[in-house]
Amino acid sequence: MAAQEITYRDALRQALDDAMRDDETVVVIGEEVGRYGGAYGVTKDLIASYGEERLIDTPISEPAIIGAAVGAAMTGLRPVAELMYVDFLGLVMDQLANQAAKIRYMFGGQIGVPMVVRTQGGTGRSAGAQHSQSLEAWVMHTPGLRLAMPATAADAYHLLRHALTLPDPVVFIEHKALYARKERTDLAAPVAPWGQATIRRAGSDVTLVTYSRMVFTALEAAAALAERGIAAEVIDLRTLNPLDMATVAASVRRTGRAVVVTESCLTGGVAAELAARIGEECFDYLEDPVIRIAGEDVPIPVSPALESAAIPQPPVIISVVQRMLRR
Amino acid sequence: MAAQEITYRDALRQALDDAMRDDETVVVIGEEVGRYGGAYGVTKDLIASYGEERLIDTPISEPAIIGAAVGAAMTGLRPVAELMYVDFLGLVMDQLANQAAKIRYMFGGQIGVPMVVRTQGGTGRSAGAQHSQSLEAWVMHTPGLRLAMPATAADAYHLLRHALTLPDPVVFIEHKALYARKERTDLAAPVAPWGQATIRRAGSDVTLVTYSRMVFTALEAAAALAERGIAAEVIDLRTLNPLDMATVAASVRRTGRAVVVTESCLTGGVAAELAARIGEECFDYLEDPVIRIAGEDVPIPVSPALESAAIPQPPVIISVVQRMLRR
Amino acid sequence: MTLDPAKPQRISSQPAQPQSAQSQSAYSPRANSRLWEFYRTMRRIRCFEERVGELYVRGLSAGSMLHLSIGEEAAAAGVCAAMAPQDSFTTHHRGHGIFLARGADPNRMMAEIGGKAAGYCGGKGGSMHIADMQLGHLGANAIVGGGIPHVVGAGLSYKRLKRDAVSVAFFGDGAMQQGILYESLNMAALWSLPVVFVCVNNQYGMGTRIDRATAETDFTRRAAALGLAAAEADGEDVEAVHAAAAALIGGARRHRPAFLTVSCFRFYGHGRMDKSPYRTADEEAAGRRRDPVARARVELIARGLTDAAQVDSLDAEIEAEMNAAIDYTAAAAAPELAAMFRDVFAPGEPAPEPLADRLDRLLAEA
Amino acid sequence: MTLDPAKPQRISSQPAQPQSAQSQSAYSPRANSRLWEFYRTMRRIRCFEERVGELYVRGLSAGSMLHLSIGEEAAAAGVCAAMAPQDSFTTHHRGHGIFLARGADPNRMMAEIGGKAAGYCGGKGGSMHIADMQLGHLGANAIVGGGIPHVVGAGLSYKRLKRDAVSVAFFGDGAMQQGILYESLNMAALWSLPVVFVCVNNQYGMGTRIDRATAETDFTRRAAALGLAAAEADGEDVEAVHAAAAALIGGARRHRPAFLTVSCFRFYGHGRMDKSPYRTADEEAAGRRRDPVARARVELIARGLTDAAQVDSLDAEIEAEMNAAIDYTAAAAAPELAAMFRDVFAPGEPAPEPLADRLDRLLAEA
Ligand SMILES: Cc1ncc(C[n+]2csc(CCOP(=O)(O)OP(=O)(O)O)c2C)c(N)n1
Ligand SMILES: Cc1ncc(C[n+]2csc(CCOP(=O)(O)OP(=O)(O)O)c2C)c(N)n1
Ligand SMILES: [Mg+2]
Ligand SMILES: [Mg+2]
Repeated sequence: MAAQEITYRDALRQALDDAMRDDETVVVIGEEVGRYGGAYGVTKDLIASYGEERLIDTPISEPAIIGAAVGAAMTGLRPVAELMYVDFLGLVMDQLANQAAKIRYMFGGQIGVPMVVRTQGGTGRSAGAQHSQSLEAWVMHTPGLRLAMPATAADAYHLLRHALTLPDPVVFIEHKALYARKERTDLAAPVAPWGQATIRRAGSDVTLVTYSRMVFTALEAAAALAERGIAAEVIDLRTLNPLDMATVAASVRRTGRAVVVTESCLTGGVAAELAARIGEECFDYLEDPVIRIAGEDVPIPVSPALESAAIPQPPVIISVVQRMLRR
Repeated sequence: MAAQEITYRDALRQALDDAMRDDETVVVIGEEVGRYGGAYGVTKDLIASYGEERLIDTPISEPAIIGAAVGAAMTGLRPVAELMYVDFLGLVMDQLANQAAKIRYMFGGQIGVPMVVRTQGGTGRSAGAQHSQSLEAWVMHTPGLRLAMPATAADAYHLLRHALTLPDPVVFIEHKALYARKERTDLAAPVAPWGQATIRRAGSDVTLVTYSRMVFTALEAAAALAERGIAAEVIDLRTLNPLDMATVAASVRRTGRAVVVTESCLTGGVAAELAARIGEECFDYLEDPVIRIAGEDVPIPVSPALESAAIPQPPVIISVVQRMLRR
Repeated sequence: MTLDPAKPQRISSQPAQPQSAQSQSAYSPRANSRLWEFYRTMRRIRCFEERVGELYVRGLSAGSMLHLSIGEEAAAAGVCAAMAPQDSFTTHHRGHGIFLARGADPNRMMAEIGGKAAGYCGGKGGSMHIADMQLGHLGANAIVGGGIPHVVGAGLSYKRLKRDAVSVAFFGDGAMQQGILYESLNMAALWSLPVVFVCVNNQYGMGTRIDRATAETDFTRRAAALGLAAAEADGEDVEAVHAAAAALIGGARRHRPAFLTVSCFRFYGHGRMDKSPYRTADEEAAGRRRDPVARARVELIARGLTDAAQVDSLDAEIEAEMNAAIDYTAAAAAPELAAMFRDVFAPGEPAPEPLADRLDRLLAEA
Repeated sequence: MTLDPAKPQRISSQPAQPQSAQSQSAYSPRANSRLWEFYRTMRRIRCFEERVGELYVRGLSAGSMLHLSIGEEAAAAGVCAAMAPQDSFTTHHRGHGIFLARGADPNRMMAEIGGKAAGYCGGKGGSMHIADMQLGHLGANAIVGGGIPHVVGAGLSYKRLKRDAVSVAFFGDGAMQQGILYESLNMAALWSLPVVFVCVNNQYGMGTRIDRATAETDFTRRAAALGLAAAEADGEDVEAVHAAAAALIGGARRHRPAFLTVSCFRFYGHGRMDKSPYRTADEEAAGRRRDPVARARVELIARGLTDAAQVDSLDAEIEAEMNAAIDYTAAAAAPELAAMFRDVFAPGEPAPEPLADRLDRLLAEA
């Protein structure tokens, strides 16, 4: 298969399509996943190929959707539960964190819960405080859950395909502002394996560590920095569990400087974990403190002007790096 | 009032009693808070003084309990909602994080939600994976929520009293293993103000930063270290929002070394935020990387032997500090 | 009208109670019917929502999450007319009409939908988070079912503080499948709270017709099984809705919690982008024939309460008012950037440190 | 017996269906009644739970969170006897009896309750998290209502994979007020799943009697209002429970989801520390008179199915078995420390790094 233009949305759809074709036990369950084709169109038309038995439209009952997926995963199916917005995690953390994540452990390894929760988060559509959050930190703090946050269409495809082979529950967080993003790629070409970070741009002056949509924000900043003669390395983590600290630490040891960029609000976010680990593992190599550039510690305001000001934009990254390097 | 022996449980009870006496709008709502007196006995006998109208026993409906408290707080009451175990946050994060925390902001400052969610967490009773967690990180990552985690009986009293005067929602996490802990104290004597950390033991070689039950674990380690000639300073944060970084940073700048100790599991926990901030704010003063000693990244096993091995104990702190200081 | 929880009532059409007219308009054709007032409320909602659609097309709305209540005007007008000034309410994400029926200022509503500083929430809430404490609006909600338990809390307050107020939760048929509804219904019944739950059953939750969301579409049985008074009203007939609401709200004021489901039809898509491909043109046409605004107009004239010219004149007045709201919104200023850091906590309380300040601090030190 | 969701049935006592006896004991007094088998199951549960109490007193239990099902034996025995080997189930925190009725090994159960490596979950689960995939036990749960939706998922699997199995959720009356129950009931009805919901109504959720948790204590109406077959059975009468369960599980196997509530009484406190000060001695005495084990014994003898000596002999045999379980537990080894890091993820998958390893790594580098 040759390279072709494909959107993040279509790559996800392709992954579901291929997985459902290859594995009869894969079912998709969630609100509007069937006839409607998904609130963001990811499951569009799949119902035509796989029917209502495998694209299961549900009532608006998030806790029971995740709970049903848990039960289905324990009894022979491999459910992909779609949570329409990551903001609805607040409704399902019990089923996710107390049930799905702990069942293998509590039951002494008797059984696993091979399910994927697909959801999407982030800002970009003025969707307001209850539909724009980045809540991956809650998931990352739950032992027993895997966590993937793809930035590119190729990763969207491959990480989802891999997630659908894993023996344990995976939370798969897409970004609403990426669905329409196009990329020229050959989905048949391999990407880095699950659990391994990718260096999206090489550089020797500073390491920008990020994931999901902020990869592109960081790349934009890196391009601007390059014009000013500063070589920033951009690392896309791709999965937060497993977390590939080896790649990050190797880079920071080379560059001596690290900036962590996340869209989620600062305090208690994933940026803290990354900064803490870099601090622990690269202490003797750091020229400057690890700087976190994250969302403001506020709910996301609906006003478009405030919304985009609430999350990191390229200029702040550029400015931080310039100030760190004193040029 | 002279100093007297008082348990953490009774100090909390006294705070509720005094607040209810002083403020007619304070009501306690939750499972078994009335006739039963609270699953851990904190509200024992209060119903005799304040009646069923103010000690409101509820059905087992956590989401609606927190949701009702939100509505009550918006209309003139000051509810104290008891969530029997912090593990049940998974059921109520929507009402807590999407509603209580965001209402003032989303509504442009028109109204606040002056409520307190009292709950308890932690290990120590072999209560198993779904009744032993430390989930403060989820709360800390939610803009709009205050977060208190008292270690001592005196703080239990004063922080709860203060929480019951605040205009915004407070999550107040007690520790199940502390309820029976006795302390000689005069509840009328002032403690440090809300939002300010307290140095529980002064020392110049290393700063141990912690809160809740781990304060005592750290103090035990500090005492043992003292016998070995090492002076560890122990900081009890008391509240995580507000977070008193000034006290922490001042200490770490003096000692040059920081160890963060939390019972909650490592990855994505509060220890990461503290380590990241110390790294940012004390970079030039640090002799060693900030080391996090936290719970294992596993669900809490029920076996008593495994349970206590899953969370930090004094020996690991002692060993880390000794290795840091190379003595 | 007595309501027995064990026997849910269906109220399809009842004559309106003679009451003093409360029309705020210059036109008051008959003093002994509220239909004119109801019509005016409904027409204003219809017109406002059409203008919201225009706002979106003109790129003046904050985002695309706009849920119009066209077709549901009778639920809003009928229930709100039965509420007292001291009562409060919460709404779902499709709550513009309800708030207008309660007396909202269209300018400030439209400005909020446009994310402007002059909006009800200073532009930080938007369409799905409009609220106004003055009018007892405890808040719209973007979480299906999210606002339902808040009225239980309000009911607790009113009961304990001995206030003569009722709190009303509005939500859609989709929320009938959210667990928190049952918990809330149960608490209200258990504690005999002054609370009414109103389901605006527009037959659809996004692309899912109710019969694909539940096997049992008679919602009154669920509420009755939990011990509430329960009734269903025909959302094409604003007087029927009002009569049912008045009875239930009256009961709730005497601490008899209640549930009302209003059957209507969502005329357009779920949101502005949704062209409803999941339903047939026939179904849509039939649904749109259940038009409470058109029916009220016909009734008004048929009963001789007014004539076509007067109605047209009122319509034109409303049209002008709503057009002005668009202009108001277009001209209004965006919130200043500093507003972002306000209202996370109360004024005077420790506030979050802005990223820029923090970076300045850290990089100055470094 | 046909069950109409619109008319919930009360089944107080029905003659047991003649069936081939399946007693695993040496004693089979009558081949045409299952009462002897039911008695044996119930007696084993009663005795096991008494021994669990002893385990606690002797300091051999892992923690104090032990919820005994004494008084509820008929629900466990009656329902489990109506399940087929390929069926599955989840239980609440008071699930020892149910699992024993399903055929659990008392040694491995007791060892799990003691947090020992020989327990069903290697000592990592404990009393509230016993599970066994071999016997279709999808897990006990410490979250009230937490295991209920899992049977919906199991039902989905069975339907899709065309397996002839039913999944049964057991939970308490307290869970009747948890929202997730309604969501689960609705899904089961909507999708016609092979699922049965069994409420073990022991009248109390901790210190709260059901009439203080809900205004409407006839739970069958709730399930019926969502479209399920619904029945109530008398938990003093194991044959009545079995008859109702057999009918409902049979229906579920033909994709008619169902709800059964079994009325019984929690003889002792909520947990081992609870002395039930919130209820009177009279109420407790009356409740304990509703003893399904005692009643079955009387019935067995009265009907001439056996005699007192045979029953006593069976009791003694059971007593010895359960005493042995304590000895087994006392002698069993605690899990090795390394077990802590296993089973967070599947074998061979990246596992969490133990704190000690991480510290060694970091401090070696520093
Ligand atoms: C908890 C939650 N789940 C899902 C959604 C996405 N969503 C928004 S509106 C809607 C449909 C709601 O249907 P209904 O309650 O009938 O209200 P309507 O839109 O018809 O007015 C859905 C699924 C949401 N906002 N919140
Ligand atoms: C979600 C949740 N809320 C509260 C508790 C605490 N709790 C444990 S058992 C129980 C009572 C449950 O009553 P019921 O469902 O009737 O079961 P029973 O104990 O009577 O068997 C409560 C409140 C819990 N474990 N989980
Ligand atoms: Mg609807
Ligand atoms: Mg009970």
